[in-house]
Amino acid sequence: MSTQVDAEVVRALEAILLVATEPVPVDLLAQILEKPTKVVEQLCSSLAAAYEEAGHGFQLVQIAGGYRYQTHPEMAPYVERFILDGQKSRLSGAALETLAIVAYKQPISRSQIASIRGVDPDGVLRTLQSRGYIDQVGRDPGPGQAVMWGTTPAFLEKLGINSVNDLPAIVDFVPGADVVEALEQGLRAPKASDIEAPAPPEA
Amino acid sequence: MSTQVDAEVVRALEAILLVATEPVPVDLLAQILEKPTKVVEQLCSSLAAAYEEAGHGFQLVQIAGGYRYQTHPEMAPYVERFILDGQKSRLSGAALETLAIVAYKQPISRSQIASIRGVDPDGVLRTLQSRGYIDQVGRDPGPGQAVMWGTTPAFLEKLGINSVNDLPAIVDFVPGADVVEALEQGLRAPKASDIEAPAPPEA
Amino acid sequence: MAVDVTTPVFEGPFDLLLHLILKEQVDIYEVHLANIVDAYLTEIERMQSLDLELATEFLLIAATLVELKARRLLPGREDVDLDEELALWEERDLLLARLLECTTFKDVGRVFAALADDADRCYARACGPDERFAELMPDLLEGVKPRHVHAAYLRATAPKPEPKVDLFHVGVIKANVSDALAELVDELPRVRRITFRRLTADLVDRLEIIVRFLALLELYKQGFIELEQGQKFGDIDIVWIADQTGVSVGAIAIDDYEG
Repeated sequence: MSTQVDAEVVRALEAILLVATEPVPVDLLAQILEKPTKVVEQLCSSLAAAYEEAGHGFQLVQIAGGYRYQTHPEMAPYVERFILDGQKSRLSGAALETLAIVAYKQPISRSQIASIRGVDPDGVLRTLQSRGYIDQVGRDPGPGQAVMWGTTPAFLEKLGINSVNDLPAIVDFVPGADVVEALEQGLRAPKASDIEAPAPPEA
Repeated sequence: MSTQVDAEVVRALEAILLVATEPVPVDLLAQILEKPTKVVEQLCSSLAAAYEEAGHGFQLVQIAGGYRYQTHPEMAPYVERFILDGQKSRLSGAALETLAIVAYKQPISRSQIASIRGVDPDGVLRTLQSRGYIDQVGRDPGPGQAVMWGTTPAFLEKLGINSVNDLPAIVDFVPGADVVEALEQGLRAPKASDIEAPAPPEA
Repeated sequence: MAVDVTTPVFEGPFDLLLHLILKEQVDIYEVHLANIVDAYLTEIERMQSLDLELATEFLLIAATLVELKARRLLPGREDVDLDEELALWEERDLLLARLLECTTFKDVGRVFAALADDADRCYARACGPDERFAELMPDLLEGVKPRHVHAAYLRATAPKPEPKVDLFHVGVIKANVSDALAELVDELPRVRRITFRRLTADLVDRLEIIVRFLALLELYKQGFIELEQGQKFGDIDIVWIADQTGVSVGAIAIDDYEG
């Protein structure tokens, strides 16, 4: 195999490993790159050695049956300082809603969540997964084999419950007073006071 | 500053950016690394250039007010094969136009947007807000206290730019003389002398 | 949510005018006035009881156009009232200014689309710190109780208050093939190649996705696009193959799928 081709495969390896949220098995990499497993294994291990040699602040390591990027152990003090200083410490409203949907409807696919929330949930799912609150619990047996999500034991523990059945039951939904009012409001013709003068046109 | 020290700072930079889940502002990096912001800024930008030069499958980019690692655009086909569920959502023409108006005229009210686009913008505004690309940034101090809209960091990330100042100048988009003339022509009420026989009425 | 995808063929009066004047390369007087008025009326109907201010504006623009056109059709009128004439020109200038602003932002929208398409090809690292740092990570669920999760679920699944009057026209989903076609002939020449999944990633309503699909079949039938599907249930690739970029919707005869 030519070096030219190898270089392209290495770039693809780097890209895939960069976005992976858990160790990627060599088999899977080989399949995506359409190269023999042995070749990919070889490329991964030379890449890891090259990073170490170049003295990067990150490493490519083989762990839990796959390869992943992680920070160099010597950089731990900086990483710790960053985590303590630079991380948000509250779940956003959107994230909590998504977590709630997963908790009540698990197992549930990304697209099912999207259709309930009306927005693309990818970013939020990643955050929730990286915090260990949800995880992939299987694949939809149907066409497309979508990844199915569910909550983790850590989630139950944080909430102080034994099982998702301990969450308050969902009864038939009755809209709250605020929702009813907002709906009504939406149907009402605007009051004169709500209407602004149109902006003067600019040429 | 010695190269030795720089090398250590660069390693720390790499480690911090590797664990970050959103763009990290240079200020925050400088604070954690205990280096002047200017130095860190300089190191980040050389690091980004070095990656590009070395032909890695990832990039370091300045986006939405901070630095982040991302995959190289040329590797998109491989990455997309890996993240099966990772399709990014796209924006409709109406949404893009509205976003353009908000981006250049922020803060701007709903009715100001309506008067530029000539259509009711509520649905589009709701979509853009639920995607996180725009948000309410205040209220008009005038009568009616209309909600004012502005763009968010998520908008900058979506467009791959660092700040709204990086948007192309609006004057570059003001239609050229030919378009203005065509519009003028189209709307001109003819002088009697210009008029030949009227176009035959069409069915 | 469904709102910005059920785009009418023309997004309002400015869009229609811009289209008529610029894309069709005709002057407004050669266009059937009836078509303009019809389009306006459709718009107004669509927005019924939604926004009086805007509806009024439509009427004003329509009236100006009618007036302008009427003058063209009545050559050599000598008895022109000067004040009326001036008022009309003022109206016309205002209209011109607004058309220019509208077309400016339409162009910016296209640039935004290109920027977003480029940016979409890059995927951010979002893995976060590995388990060695788990203990340091602030607990985002600190203070969150089961009842908060319950409340969040109710919030997420509650019918969204939509300040739209669609409730009155129960069950009418405003998606039709010609609207979808209009969007596609604008969009596909620009992106050239796209997967169906990506094309419809924006859509939530199943019906809208189906309508989009029917519109694609229509374009395929007429030779504007090529469709490829590598494997069963695989992504469908859509490739724009027509030469013309400025295909007008009106030029595409479509079967009527509606009703």
